[in-house]
Amino acid sequence: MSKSIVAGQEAIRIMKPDGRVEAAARRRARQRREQVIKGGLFFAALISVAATVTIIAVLLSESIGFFRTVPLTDFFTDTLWTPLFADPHYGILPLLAGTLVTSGVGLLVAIPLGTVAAIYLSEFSSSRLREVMKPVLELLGAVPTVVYGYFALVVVTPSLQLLWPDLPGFNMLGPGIVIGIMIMPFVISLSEDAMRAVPMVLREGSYAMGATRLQTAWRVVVPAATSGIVAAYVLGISRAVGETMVVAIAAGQNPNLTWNPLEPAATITAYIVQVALGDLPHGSIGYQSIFAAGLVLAVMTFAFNILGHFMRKRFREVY
Amino acid sequence: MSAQSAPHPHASIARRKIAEALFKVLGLCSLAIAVGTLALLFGALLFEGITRIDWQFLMSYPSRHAAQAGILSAWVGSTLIMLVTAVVGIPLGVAAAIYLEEYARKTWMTELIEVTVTNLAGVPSIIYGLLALGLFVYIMGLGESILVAGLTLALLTLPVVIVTTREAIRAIPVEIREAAYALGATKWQTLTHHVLPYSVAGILTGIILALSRAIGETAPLVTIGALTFIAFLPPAPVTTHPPYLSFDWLLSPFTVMPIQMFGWVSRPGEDFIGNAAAAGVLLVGMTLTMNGVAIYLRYRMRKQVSW
Amino acid sequence: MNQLDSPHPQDWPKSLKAETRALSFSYGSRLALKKLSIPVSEYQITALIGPSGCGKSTFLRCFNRMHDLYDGNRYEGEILLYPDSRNILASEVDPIEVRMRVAMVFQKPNPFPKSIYENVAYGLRVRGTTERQILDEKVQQALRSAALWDEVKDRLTARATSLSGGQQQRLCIARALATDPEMLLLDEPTSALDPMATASIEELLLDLKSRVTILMVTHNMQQAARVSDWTAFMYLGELVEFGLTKQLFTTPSKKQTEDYITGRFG
Amino acid sequence: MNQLDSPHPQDWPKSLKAETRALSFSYGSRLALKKLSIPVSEYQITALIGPSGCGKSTFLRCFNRMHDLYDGNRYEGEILLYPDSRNILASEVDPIEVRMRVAMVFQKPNPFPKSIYENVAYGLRVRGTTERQILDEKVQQALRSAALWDEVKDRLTARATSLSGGQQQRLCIARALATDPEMLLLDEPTSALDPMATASIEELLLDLKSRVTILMVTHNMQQAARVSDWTAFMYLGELVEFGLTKQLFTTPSKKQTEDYITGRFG
Amino acid sequence: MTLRHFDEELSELKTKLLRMAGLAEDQIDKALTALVGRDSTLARQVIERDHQVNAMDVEIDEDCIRLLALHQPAARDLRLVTTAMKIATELERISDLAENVCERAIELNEEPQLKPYIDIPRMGNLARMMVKESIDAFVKEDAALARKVLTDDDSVDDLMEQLFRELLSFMLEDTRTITRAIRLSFIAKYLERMADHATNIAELVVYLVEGKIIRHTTPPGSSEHHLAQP
Amino acid sequence: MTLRHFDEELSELKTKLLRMAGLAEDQIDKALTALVGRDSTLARQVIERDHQVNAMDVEIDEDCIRLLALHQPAARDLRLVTTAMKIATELERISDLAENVCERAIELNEEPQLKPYIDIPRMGNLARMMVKESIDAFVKEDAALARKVLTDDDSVDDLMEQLFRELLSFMLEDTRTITRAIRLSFIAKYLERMADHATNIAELVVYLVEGKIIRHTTPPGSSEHHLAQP
Ligand SMILES: Nc1ncnc2c1ncn2[C@@H]1O[C@H](COP(=O)(O)OP(=O)(O)OP(=O)(O)O)[C@@H](O)[C@H]1O
Ligand SMILES: Nc1ncnc2c1ncn2[C@@H]1O[C@H](COP(=O)(O)OP(=O)(O)OP(=O)(O)O)[C@@H](O)[C@H]1O
Ligand SMILES: [Mg+2]
Ligand SMILES: [Mg+2]
Ligand SMILES: O=P([O-])([O-])[O-]
Repeated sequence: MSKSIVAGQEAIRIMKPDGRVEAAARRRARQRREQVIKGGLFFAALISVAATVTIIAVLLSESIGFFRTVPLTDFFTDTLWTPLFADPHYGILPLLAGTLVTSGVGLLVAIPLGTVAAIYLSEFSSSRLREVMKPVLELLGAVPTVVYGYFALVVVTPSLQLLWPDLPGFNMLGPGIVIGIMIMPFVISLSEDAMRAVPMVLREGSYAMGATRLQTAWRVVVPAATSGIVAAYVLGISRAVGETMVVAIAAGQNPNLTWNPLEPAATITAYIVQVALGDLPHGSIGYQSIFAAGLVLAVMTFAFNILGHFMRKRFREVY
Repeated sequence: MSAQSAPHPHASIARRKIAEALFKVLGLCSLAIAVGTLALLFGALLFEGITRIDWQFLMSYPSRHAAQAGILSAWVGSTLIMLVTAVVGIPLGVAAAIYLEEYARKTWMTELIEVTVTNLAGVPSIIYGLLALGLFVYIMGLGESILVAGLTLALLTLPVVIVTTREAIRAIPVEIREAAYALGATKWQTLTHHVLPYSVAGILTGIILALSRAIGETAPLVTIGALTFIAFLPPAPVTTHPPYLSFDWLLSPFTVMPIQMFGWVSRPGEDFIGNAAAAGVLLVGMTLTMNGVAIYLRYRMRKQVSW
Repeated sequence: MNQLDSPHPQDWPKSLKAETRALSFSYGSRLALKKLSIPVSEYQITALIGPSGCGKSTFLRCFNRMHDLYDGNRYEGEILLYPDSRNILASEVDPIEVRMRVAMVFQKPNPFPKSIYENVAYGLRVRGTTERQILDEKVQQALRSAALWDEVKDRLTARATSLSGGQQQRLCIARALATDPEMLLLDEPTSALDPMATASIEELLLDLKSRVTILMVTHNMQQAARVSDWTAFMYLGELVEFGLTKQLFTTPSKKQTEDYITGRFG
Repeated sequence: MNQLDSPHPQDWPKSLKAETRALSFSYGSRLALKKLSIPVSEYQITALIGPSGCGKSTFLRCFNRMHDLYDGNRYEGEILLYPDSRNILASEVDPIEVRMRVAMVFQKPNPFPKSIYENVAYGLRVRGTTERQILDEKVQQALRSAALWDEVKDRLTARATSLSGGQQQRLCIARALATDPEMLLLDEPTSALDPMATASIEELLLDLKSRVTILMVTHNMQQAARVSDWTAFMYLGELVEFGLTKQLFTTPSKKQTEDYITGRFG
Repeated sequence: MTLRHFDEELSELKTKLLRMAGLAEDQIDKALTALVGRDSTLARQVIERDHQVNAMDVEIDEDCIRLLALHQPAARDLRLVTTAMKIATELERISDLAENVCERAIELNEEPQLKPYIDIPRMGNLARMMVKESIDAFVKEDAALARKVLTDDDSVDDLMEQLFRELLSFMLEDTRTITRAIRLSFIAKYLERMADHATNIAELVVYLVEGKIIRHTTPPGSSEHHLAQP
Repeated sequence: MTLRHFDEELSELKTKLLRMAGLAEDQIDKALTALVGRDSTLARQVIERDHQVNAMDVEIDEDCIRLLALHQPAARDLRLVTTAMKIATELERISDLAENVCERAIELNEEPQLKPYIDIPRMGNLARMMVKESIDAFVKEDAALARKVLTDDDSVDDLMEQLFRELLSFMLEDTRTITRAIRLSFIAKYLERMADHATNIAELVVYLVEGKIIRHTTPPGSSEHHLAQP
């Protein structure tokens, strides 16, 4: 121990042999306090597990009643979804088709455009343009979905009608495209993150070999960022599948088993909104049907989310 | 240079450059589509809605007559719900993030929490609506109230707060933590003296982004049974009698701006499109302002911090 | 005391500040240190050298129980801290207590993004000191010890991150010194610095050793040669040779050591 | 040729591979290199030393116009590449063409996250070579030159990132060699490596110089001393002294150089 | 891994020393031949050749400094380089002494031979052997061989004393022999010094191998007790 | 920034060399006094004290090796250390020679004095001066002073030749003086060697300061042409 004992040093020397008893008491108090804090924080962290469990529980418990009435085979094979009609049919296929078609259109827009834009931003654009574009894209992603619904209905579909004059006012193409544009910032942002995470030294390594920017982007950056980019796609799909307001507003609300995006159809989400807007009594089959539809939706998105989670994790571990 | 592998370096360079130029055009087009959409969307909203925005529009209840309809109850509802969301969601989210980053040991429990958080971040908002409908409205019997809406949105924003807070905390290098521990600091001291202060800007950014997402949410609130037509305000939170505070407003029915807009959009006929657009302008204005603040904060933070 | 079979058995430190006895350490199931018995001579500089991954940092971080911060780590054996001969690895010893006696400086300068003053004062604040006068005095004293006072005395409230790399590292040393630690651990303290900053840190360490016992890890053999009094050469988690630096670098007793310091390893 | 006022004027390289003439360089408005005239001797190793920030890397990166990748950088003066005496900084010269002649190895090993084979073949593929046989041959030849063939020949399809740090750096050297560059630039090629890997890279460079002209930056004076034939000492973007390494390290002609190499700088 | 290039430089250094030692031995050999054979031409050649040894001394010295400056050797490598530097100095001195022998030989050749040279060539050959063995010990890094050289030194000292006594008796008998006898005694002294330098080399080899400085611990070969009271 | 601690070690090394040189000078001085004053006790003291110089040689050698191993000096620092190592060897040799002078002095003291010593102390003092000046030049890193020492060496050589001639005449006159004259000529030779070693030191200083090896470029002081034909 240093030789010079200056006044005031005692305050900081809880280790001195004579201070050891007191230190022990203080230590116990400190350790207790730390434990309490830890417990509180753990409780907060558990909320997310609780929420997930509750979602599953609520969806399951409410749909159990539904599946008592509706056999699973009907649910998955019947081609009509008319739970509120006098002659109810409970085939999820039309809703599923609507969901898949709108998301499919969305992905056809978002993935190519998003990927190209992400590569451009990450590898080609000047840093100035990138600095401007990133927040703009973020704003694009922040616009409330109901506004996009309005946009699909009021702007996109009328514009499309200029191309296909007999396109109905409600159709899946318009909302699909809008969904695509909506999730594009998301795809761009995640893929661009993945590409940015590829270290600069790799790029310089490629340039130093005489490669052009495109060769560098295509042969080095994109392969290195693959799992991150694919994770972006997967999470994008999950978004598209769960998108509600755009389709509820602009795709029409008639369950319609069709793969033609030019026709109107309802998606799972749109159906839930439609029913919720009405006034169905708690416990009725109609009420239960939205939980059954929700269960299908939840299963699909859970799967995509978890897949995306692990892919992202993998790419993060590489760098 | 070896002649055998690249006989005509100049030709090869020229060919590669053409491919590159084509790709650049493609990239710029993609970006133009994104930006163009945003511009078009603003344009359309403004074109339709700007004439409807005035004091009267802000201070009126909904009405069957498009020209008299306003969004008073909607923005009041939105504000109160945001209050509940913030009060409930932020502390929980930040606390959960702190736990995950600072305390959690690598156990299956932690892994489970991690997976559920990222999953919740991607769960469609309408599923939250179903959750709230089943749990809050029916099982807990809280009705279609501001409280339920607030709680629902709090749950919905929880993953966003957690993820962004974690990212902000994670940006603090482990060296800083070890430095504090090495000086004899406890975990809580390390947290309150260093980790949280240094990451506060990032956390704040996350919170603002979460609230801006919440303010635009429609589907879950529709699902729990929000009405589009509310021609009254919830009871005031401040009263003239002791104890001067009232929480009755928590259980009051409500509407919010996006629902109001949805209501107007879905009405057949052209009359209400203007109202919808006007509500849209306000809504977009609000979310964009919040996002702008968040973007600015993040920009400031990036400039400042150099580990 | 466990005397290694050194050719110079008389060259074992006379006065010890600390000593490990059959210290083993595992990261989970990975045994990183194998029964190391190494003395740390009081008021001298002991350097740990050895190839990358041989466990130098691991060994160093046992001395302030840094490993306790992470899961699944396990110590075996003892680290005795003198004069009280306390085994700081004993389960009843609180790691925080150990860290208050044994300070550490890291590979990369890691000042807190606070003012210079607050950085140095931090250790004292953590210990509950609040009186401004004591703080002022201690901060100044520590900055002087770290040969930094003259450079920063006019801007104590400036951000510590505004200092140059070498200054930051000296600030970290000042921060560690402010609480009068009994021992200073340094883990490759200059590996992030340029040669000039490195030289100034080395000078500082040589000045400091009259006041505090120093145990340092270095990747750079020349550094160990230049500054340390004692050197321990480790390989694969084991101690190959321990001895006076000047002997180890001129006449090592083990072939392995010879090969390592002449660059013919492996 | 601009002869510095060296005490050994006869010691100017006889046969040049390249030469800078009054080379200046600015990052935006920041002048980083000031009228440097430095020769690069053919089939020898020229080392650049100097304190951090003196512009070593900046200088090196002019030789393959790496600076063109970023905005706002400006070259002045000339870099002549022999035997054709082409000024590679001329505006009509395409940087890609320069990079095809002058290869570079970086501070941190940066293999592409591809197979070992594909890493080495990359430069050839970029140039449009697709015939498997040529690729195979070139890859093997480059790996042999980089003294890596024996270690990796049984796992050419393994990921390059699965190699150790030293192996990765040798892979990067192999990658650079595969296209038969006329000159090899190395920017602190061993600063991320441990002493053993460093030694093997240094040996490799000494072997390579019979085949390719090498220009390297090193932070580590001892490394410059060990491996280079010529050394240029830079300070604040200017050339202080250029000469035979053995002379510069035993009898430098400038006080500044002397101070720097004996660690008394500043 | 080995430091191949550095090792090559070290072995080159050894080779140079070996060459230098060979040269020095040859100088001794030739000097003795010139002396015994009364061959002034050869003697002048030896004197002429001394500059070669000098040049090698400088060269080895510069090599060592360069190795120290550029490779910063430690432990055994360091001992090797510093030892080499010192051995070169010793060899240079040995060659100088051979030169001195030749100078005296030339002077002697201008007068009739004093006596048949018996002990002098024996001393000379012993000294040459010692040089050879000490350098062998160096190249093989063989401490045992080096230690043997140390004992040989005593024989040289004995021979010298015997010679001194003999020369003294010549001088006392016939004053005309004095100049020649003195020259011969100087030659004896030179040879004894050569042996001493060889001893120094041997001591350096022991240091190189074992890291122990043993010089001055053995009774110094240069502490001369010759010319014991007649 | 300076490398304070390393510089301190270097200056400590210089101080040690200075102390060693002082000791060596003192040995020369005392040896001369013992010789001139016919003081065998003092002579024995000098012989006794040689081990101190030896010890310092070993110590300085070890210090230099340690500095080379631990600090890996370059450029001037390196020259300083290697030069110091060599100078220590030279000083040790000088002290050995002083010891040899004393041995002869003791032997001489057992007989009557041959002649008053005039040239011998002059040579001795000159040699001592050269040692002193060369070491001064080293400490001050003064090449000019060192070069002056190189010229002094010639005077010593001249003195020696003069002395040899004188001694030869003594011997030719009276055979009873032969033993003593030979002893004295050896002493002269020892002193001449001391001067040579001082010259070596001076040459090392020039190398230290200018980085140029100048030895063997000046006419070698050891190439003796004394005993010119009588
Ligand atoms: N957190 C950890 N978990 C598991 N193993 C670890 C951990 N940290 C280090 N190791 C392993 O323990 C061994 C010793 O590591 P350590 O960091 O002590 O080496 P080191 O000698 O300090 O090396 P370096 O010179 O590279 O710093 C290594 O094999 C390393 O891979
Ligand atoms: N991209 C850049 N923009 C602006 N200035 C830069 C940039 N890169 C380097 N500099 C500046 O140019 C100068 C020279 O930098 P350079 O990286 O060439 O130094 P260096 O000698 O390689 O140093 P080090 O040894 O630290 O690598 C420095 O002052 C640095 O701050
Ligand atoms: Mg650099
Ligand atoms: Mg002696
Ligand atoms: O060089 P010396 O023979 O006098 O030691």
